[in-house]
Amino acid sequence: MDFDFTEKEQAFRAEVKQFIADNLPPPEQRGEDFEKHWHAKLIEKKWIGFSWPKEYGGGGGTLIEQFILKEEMSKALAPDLGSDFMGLTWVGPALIRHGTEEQKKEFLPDLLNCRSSWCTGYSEPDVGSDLGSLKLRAVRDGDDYVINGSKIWTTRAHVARYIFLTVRTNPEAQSRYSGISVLLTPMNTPGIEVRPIVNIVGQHHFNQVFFTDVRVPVSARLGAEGEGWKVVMGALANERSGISESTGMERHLEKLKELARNSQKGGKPALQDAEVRRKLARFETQISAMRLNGLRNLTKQIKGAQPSSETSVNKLLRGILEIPMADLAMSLLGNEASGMGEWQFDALNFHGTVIGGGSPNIQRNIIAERVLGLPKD
Amino acid sequence: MDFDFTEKEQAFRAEVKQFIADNLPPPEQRGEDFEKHWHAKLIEKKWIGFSWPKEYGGGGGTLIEQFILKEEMSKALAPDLGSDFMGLTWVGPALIRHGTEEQKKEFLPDLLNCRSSWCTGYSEPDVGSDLGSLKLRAVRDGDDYVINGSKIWTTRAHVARYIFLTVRTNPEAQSRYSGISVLLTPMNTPGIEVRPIVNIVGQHHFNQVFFTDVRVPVSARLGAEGEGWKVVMGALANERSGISESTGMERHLEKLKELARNSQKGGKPALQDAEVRRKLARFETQISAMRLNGLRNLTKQIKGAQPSSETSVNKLLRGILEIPMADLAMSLLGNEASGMGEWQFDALNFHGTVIGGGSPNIQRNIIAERVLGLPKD
Amino acid sequence: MDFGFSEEQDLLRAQVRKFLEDQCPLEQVRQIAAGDEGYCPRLWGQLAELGWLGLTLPEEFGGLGLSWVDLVVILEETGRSLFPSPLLSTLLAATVIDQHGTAEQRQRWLPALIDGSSIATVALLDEQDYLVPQAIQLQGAAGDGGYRLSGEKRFVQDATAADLFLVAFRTGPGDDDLGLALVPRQAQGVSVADTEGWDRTKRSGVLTLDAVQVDADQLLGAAMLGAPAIASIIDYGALAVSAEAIGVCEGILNLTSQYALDREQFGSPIGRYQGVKHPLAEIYVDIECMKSLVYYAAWALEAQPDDAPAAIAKAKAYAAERTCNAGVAGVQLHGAIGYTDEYDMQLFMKRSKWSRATYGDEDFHYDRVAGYGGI
Amino acid sequence: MDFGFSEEQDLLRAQVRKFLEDQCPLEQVRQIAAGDEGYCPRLWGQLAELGWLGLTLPEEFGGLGLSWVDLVVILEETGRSLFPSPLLSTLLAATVIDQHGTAEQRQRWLPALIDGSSIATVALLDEQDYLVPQAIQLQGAAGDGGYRLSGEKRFVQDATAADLFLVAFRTGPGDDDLGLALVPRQAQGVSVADTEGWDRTKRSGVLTLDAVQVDADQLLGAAMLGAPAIASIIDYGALAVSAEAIGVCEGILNLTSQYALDREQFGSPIGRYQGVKHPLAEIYVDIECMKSLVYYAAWALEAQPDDAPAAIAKAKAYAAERTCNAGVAGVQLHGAIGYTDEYDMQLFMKRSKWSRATYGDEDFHYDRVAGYGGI
Repeated sequence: MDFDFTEKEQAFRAEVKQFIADNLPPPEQRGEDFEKHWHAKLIEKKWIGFSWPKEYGGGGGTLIEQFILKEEMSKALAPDLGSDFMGLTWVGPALIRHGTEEQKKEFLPDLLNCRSSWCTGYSEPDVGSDLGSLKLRAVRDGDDYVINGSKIWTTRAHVARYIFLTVRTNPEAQSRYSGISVLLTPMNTPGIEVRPIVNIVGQHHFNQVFFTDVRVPVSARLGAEGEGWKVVMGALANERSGISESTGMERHLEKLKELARNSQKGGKPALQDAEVRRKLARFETQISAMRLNGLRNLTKQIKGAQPSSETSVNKLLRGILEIPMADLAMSLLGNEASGMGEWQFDALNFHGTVIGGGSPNIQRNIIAERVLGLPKD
Repeated sequence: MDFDFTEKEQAFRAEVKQFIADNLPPPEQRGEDFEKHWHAKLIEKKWIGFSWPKEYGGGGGTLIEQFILKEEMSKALAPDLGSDFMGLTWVGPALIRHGTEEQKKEFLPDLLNCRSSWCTGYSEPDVGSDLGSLKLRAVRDGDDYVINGSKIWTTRAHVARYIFLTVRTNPEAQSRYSGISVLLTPMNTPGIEVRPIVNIVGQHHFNQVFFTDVRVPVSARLGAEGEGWKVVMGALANERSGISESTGMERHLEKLKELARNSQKGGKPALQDAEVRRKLARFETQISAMRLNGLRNLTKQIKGAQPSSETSVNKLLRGILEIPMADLAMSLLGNEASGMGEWQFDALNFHGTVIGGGSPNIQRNIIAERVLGLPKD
Repeated sequence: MDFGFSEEQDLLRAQVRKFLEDQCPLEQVRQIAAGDEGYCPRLWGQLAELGWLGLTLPEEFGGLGLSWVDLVVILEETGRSLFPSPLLSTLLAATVIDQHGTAEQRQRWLPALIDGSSIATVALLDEQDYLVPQAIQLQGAAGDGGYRLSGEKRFVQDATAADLFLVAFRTGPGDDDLGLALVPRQAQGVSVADTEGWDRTKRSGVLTLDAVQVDADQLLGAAMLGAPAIASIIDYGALAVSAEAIGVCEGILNLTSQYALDREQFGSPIGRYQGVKHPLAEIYVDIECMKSLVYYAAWALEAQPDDAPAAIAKAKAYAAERTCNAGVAGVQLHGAIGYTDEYDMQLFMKRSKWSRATYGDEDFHYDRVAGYGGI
Repeated sequence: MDFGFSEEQDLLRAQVRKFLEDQCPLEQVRQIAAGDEGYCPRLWGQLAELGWLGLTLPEEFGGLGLSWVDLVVILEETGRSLFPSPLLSTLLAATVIDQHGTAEQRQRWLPALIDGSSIATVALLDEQDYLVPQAIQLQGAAGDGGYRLSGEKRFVQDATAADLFLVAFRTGPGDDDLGLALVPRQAQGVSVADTEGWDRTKRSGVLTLDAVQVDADQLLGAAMLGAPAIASIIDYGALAVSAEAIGVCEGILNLTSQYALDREQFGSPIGRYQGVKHPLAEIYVDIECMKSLVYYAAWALEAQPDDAPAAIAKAKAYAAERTCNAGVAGVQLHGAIGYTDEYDMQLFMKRSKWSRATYGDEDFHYDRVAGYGGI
């Protein structure tokens, strides 16, 4: 057991810190063009797709270096590494594993150069986020698939150029998880219609996407027909430690402490209130545990273990933490809690992020069934 | 809406208070013979079975008067009203509703005069406390039933003279709840064997009771054959307001406040700790709600409504409250929490009382299914 | 001892519920919430005609002379339907005028508040967001036989709808130096701004006073009323919000139970899962407790005034904490659809957060309960 | 960066688990718990032979010279098996002697503690049950070239088993006036009484000192060590209890998951209900977090001493709160059988309460975390 970093890793951390010091203004000073310039510099450093193999234009970084990069960026309140989160997280790794040479050539450079814009089509109406139940039908017709049905909760479908689309190509397959395929589909294909869904805070991220006789060439299929489940599950193997769950929470806790320092409770400084203090201490402890959980998982991955349900632990912790953290903020705000500030926004918006990766109850089911071996309900 | 009591009720409360002042020494001064003398006086006042009809030897008190009596007794830390809690709570009301004249004559006077000693046989191994699943078989053979099987968690079976025994007389009945009968069975009947079960705090209250070819005459059956479900459910109609749940908790809270007043936390008086204060205030609020819930239910009963799942609310609240109350006590005790005092005893023992009336999860199921109409799992 | 509603009260409830279901279903609530005014003057007029604006006020001014228990019945229903209107603000202001006003002041304002031609609200808090009379800072400078008020009042409910403000101010540091001024919207130096909040069915704003002259006859009760009178306004407000919160929780429970019955997964309704069932059972238990605590507090307000502050603190503490919890659980149990604007759950969730904060959250009131309970 | 155990550590774990499963299954635990001694001298001798009593102590005294991370491996397993022995007390005392003792003191005591011939424990708290050095009250009066100690030490772990006590005392009001005396059981004026507790697999007692003479060579380190040294003992203790608590939770999870699979209701295992599944999933999550926090704290103790107190406070706060919760949930999920003496669940539940209280509960440690975290 050793939490120290190698000299090479320490040098890399220093490099990242220096880069940030040289290039990243504080959030309030970031102008309109900032992200464009910032991304150009990241592209130059090959820090977008940093852990992807060099042969595909990636940075060839190790998992630990990737962790260091993300940790420092998060601490500095930097924007995401790259402009196409969905594409970089899901599509790129899947392409590297399962793509044909043509597909790789077509899509990977754009991903790494911030010129792509992907959405992912998993959830469907009435079946929720369980991939095994997906119904969107793709019927082979000559060199095309013809797609009919609908996807829902499709984030950014209204601005994306492509959709990483999961379809059912064989409804008679033996298991619910076979018979699924992935099609890399341009959003401007005729027959695709997008209905916006506005969320609780008035933002338009989600959409429902309707497919009516949409024709996609067979060459757009990623991986073998009927092997879509494997393609999707493998896609995230690169980042399964759950570390990303904790870095965001660390930032969040710092803000919450700052709020507490500047708040009153019962006419006295809030930090004199034993309950407020212990709540903050409990959050800090839980978030420390999340960070360490992530590092333990990372170690397992480096040692070659296939990550399985580990991320569910940190996902569940985040789901359990976000609401009470926002809740403490609201209580520190007093009457202002009814206003429209950053914290009030979070207090509503967390409902979405909590659901995003599967609700806490879904994570509990995953742990109980896959780790503890309890029967399905 | 009116929380005031009538003059007659106020006079009755004064009478109870005076009686207590005259006859009830504080707990530490109660000698060995105390309960015997105390019960003799209660018998004289007809305060045992106080709300039972006068024609059966009861006190003929109203529900409100019964509430007043119980409330004052609880406040004064008096023992139970009567020596045979099970008999008075379950058996007496069921006898009054369903008993033959012979059965009433045989059993009611003893109940009211503290000469009885009943246990109740509901739970069985492997089927839990769901009466609909009971298996203990009673086969008609001439003028007898022949009983084979076993009951478990039978409180006081090792000292009781009779058991209020639920048996399955018709295994082919259409519904799981028909085909059940109640037999008033002497514990000294040949073929009954009692195995003690020691609980977590080393006490022997529970037993498993085995029945091997036990013969009980048909005349011992309470109510019609196959109508045992109705007999059992009706038995508690007299006391369904859930008030008894709250009076005990009120006493408990007073003790907890006293402990907090005399405790330190972090080197300072515990009552200066905002979290301790709010925890106590939350308990006080929840217990006030329990008391008022009980009074609302009582009002409904007085107005003639059949009580149904109302008690589940207070039962669930008690289940939710007892553990954190004991937990706060343990935290106030610091290192002493590992010792063997009254609070440490409670902290363990609550696990039993929580399970006693059906675990919190069972109460939640009852409310969700019977009140909210959600489907069974 | 009778802890139940009378037949008349049951009838009143049925009448209010029918009125709101017919006249202001949730589509209508959304429309009003999207508008500038924050309420519907037509419906407001109907409330007045039905007598509800004067429910608890004396008959001599056009009121019905009923009790706070009756008022609770109405508020449960306005909560349940998320009815957007300055009802709560006006009722509070009218109650305070009725209790503390001089004969002239009552005659001047109560009939107008009861017949709906005037809308009033209370302006308590200024700089410090701490809900005790002692935190009120706005100074009244004696002058011209009255006072001159300058400063800002925050968190004024229905500020933009009101044409009369009861403005709390002080003339010195003591508890006796607190008074309430009757300040009309059109008085010189008064300006009002809406504060945007997430729950647009409940409006709040900032009242700015720029050397506003308050004459002697505008001083409520013609005297500095002192801290206890101000504290009682907070109690009224806390009780009223708690009563509405019961309805809010009922709305959440109804919507979510129905969803749990309708929505199927693997061929059966999700309501069969204990992960869904148990939180719903807990919301039900909370509603029962909130009812008990609120009804008793409303009764105590008139019949056992000594016990009322503690009873109200308990009611609001419980309502604040558990209504907020019900809102969170309601959204979570709905999954993604609960997080959309188009589905109604979000309206209730936003209201649940408003209900928590307004007139004191659970920590504020539990601290009071601790004090009253000798803790 | 390597947050995992080495192969050697994995082997050590397997060895310890096998030893405890073979030599001290729960029936044996019950027997030892029912006895007067509170431990089994035969097994104690075996621990010594296996080298575990000297795991972290220097090789020159017969120890293995390993780290606290290795020790955590052993403690997880003794927790998992509820192994009753004075291991924790002796290890703590030996660690303190090794760190602060003079060459003579280390030579005098460490070999005996490592070969099992001697059992030691630390006696910190007296009147005030507040786990900070400043709360230590026992006065040492200077005399005869040493000190004379009189008073009572409470909550002394394994008091009746020990033949050597490290007694904390003070000679003045300052943080520097604190020292530790090496007091043998057989010294004049020493008496020991067992304190009965619910968890008889963990013993505690009262040590009474009646004018006990402590010579200069019995003063640990031949100096008043001061508050930081005492505070570090509390940290060692908190870390050791947290490490055992991981095992306790694992025991609870194993027992209860198995019950959930075995026990059927309406024809299927109760483990399919979310009401059972979800609390078990949460215990699993807690175990993962406890492992992360404890392993890191154990590593930091030697590699990042500045960070160790905060890391230990987090580990113990989490362990105290969530182990207790696991015990409660474990019993509840078992229903009535969990409440019986004959079923093993109660043993784990009682230990969970001990684990919470011993060396500081969650409130105590969260207060520390707040301080370290700039809160």
